[in-house]
Amino acid sequence: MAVLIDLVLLSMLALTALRIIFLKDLFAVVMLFGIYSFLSALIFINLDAVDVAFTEAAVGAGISTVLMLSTLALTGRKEKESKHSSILPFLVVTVTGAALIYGTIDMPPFGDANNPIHQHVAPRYIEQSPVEVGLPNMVTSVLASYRGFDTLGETVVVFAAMIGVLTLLSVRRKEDDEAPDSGLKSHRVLHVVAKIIIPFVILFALYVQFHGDYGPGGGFQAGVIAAAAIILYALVFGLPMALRVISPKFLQILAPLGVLLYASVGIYSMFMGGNFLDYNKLAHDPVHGQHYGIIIIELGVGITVFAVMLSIFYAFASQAERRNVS
Amino acid sequence: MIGVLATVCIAILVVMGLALARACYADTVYDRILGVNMFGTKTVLFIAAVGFLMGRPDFLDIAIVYALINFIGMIAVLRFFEYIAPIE
Amino acid sequence: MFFLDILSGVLLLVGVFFGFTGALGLFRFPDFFTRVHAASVTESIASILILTGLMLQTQFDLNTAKLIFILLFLMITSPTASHALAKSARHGGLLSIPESKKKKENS
Amino acid sequence: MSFILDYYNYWVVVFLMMTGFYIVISANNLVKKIAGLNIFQTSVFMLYISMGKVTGGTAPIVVEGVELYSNPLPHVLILTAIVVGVATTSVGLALIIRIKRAYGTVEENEFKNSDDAI
Repeated sequence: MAVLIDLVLLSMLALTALRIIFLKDLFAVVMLFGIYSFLSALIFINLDAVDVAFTEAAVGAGISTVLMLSTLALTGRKEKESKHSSILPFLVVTVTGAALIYGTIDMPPFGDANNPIHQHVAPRYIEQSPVEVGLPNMVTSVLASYRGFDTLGETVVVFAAMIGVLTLLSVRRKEDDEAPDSGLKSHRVLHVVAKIIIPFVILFALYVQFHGDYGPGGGFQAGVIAAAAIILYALVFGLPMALRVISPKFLQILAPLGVLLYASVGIYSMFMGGNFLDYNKLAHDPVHGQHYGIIIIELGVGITVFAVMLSIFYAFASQAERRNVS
Repeated sequence: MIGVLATVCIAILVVMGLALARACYADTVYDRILGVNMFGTKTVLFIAAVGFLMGRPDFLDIAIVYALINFIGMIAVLRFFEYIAPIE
Repeated sequence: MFFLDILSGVLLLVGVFFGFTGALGLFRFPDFFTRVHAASVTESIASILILTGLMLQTQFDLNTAKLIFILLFLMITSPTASHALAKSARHGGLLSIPESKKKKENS
Repeated sequence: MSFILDYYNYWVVVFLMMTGFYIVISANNLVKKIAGLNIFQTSVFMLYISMGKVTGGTAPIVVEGVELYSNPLPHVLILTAIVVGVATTSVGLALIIRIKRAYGTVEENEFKNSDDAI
């Protein structure tokens, strides 16, 4: 049954990707790309990667689509006909694909429990992490504890991306506030519904943040969902309203704060006589120490991701609105 | 009961396929958005059903995220569609 | 328990049937507004039936609560989305079939 | 038959990867290139996750009475990669907006021409 579902989903995915090649309407490309992300998240669920599916659904389908749409609002909707022939790219792709398929034949069979990948560190994680770290969700244990240093690096990369976007695009300035803002003003029903569901979305983000130790979820996903709530607010009520609720200045303070919170746990554990990010030293009982460490660094990740995603959205959306005004 | 659940999952997959076909080959933009929206809703139902089929129904959180992102994506499409000049 | 299983099976199958008719409606109906109608109405009833059917399969614990939450969420957002879409289409100048006929006659 | 079942997942991943690759090298429009890049990226994610799957296993969240779990390590790598991926995508899109402002177009051959004119 799992194989059948897998096959159907994979073929839908292949068809969507093929259709994207031939569409000239970029608006349709972005929408099919959203479907593509949804489908790949479904495949991740089917391959037991629930945490990954969670992230892909929230980030890939949600934030990417919104960002691409706001870029399209500035760059136009139609792709121009290419004058180049498509034979050379097709040849390159076919040759590369054939080489890669030839390479897969040497790979160990799909899903075999004796594959080399399952022999090295994975058994340690699977058998020992519930004892050593004391959390049922192994992905969270590995992410936050065993590979905590790596995750710190990823958080810094996300933070760096925010700096990159903000140097390229400026967020709407105060004097532009007078500009008429259309928003979705005529949609009265939408206003009421958005007001009802936004608090629940934020509540759900908090649930994902703090329940991530026991089920799918964690800082990355929670940050994105909380940002999505504010993005929904900005979409329905217009960007100036959202800027009044959470100002870009505040976000620019919040983003480094999360990274610093993460790093300070590492520094603190060094003061307590352990290595960098050695949570065992945070409390008398090592397992309790692990719990404290993971909760704090997940909070740091959540804060950073929330701030970064939201400021990136602000930067893009204010570009789109400014162009609309002029 | 597994049989019924399997039937339900496959039927929802078929519906998703139809919605995907609508989204891929649509006459107007609005038809496309309609197809995408229907695809998203059916995905939520599919995740819920497949969790019970696989015997681990504790992943319903993902279905909630899907429902949420589907709605936000829809609003974003409508919002930015105002800015994008339609091609005719 | 046996009775609940049968009830849940019936609910699931009927729900899927409605979902399927809605998907067919996407192709069979003549213009956009009728298609929105087909999609949104069947979507609501299919979600209600399928999610209720799944609720009867749970042990009435946290999963049931999550299913209720999903159901409430879909009941609020999916008609809203359809409404907003139809309204946007209206603003965008899309005409229903009788209207476009009338316009042709006038011109 | 078992040969196909053992490898079909990887083959579809390669197909998707090549689709993304084709869009990146053949598309003229930069936004479409970014979409192609994202398709490529997602197919790499799928390759990692496919390798972590164990047949008959279940999601790596401990429940009573289950012994066989899928490998959690690829999940961790890909989870962070997705978030970083969207962050880099946003930088790319921001660059595209600046290119549009500087050259007035996002079609590759058009701004190449205007570059040559200078």
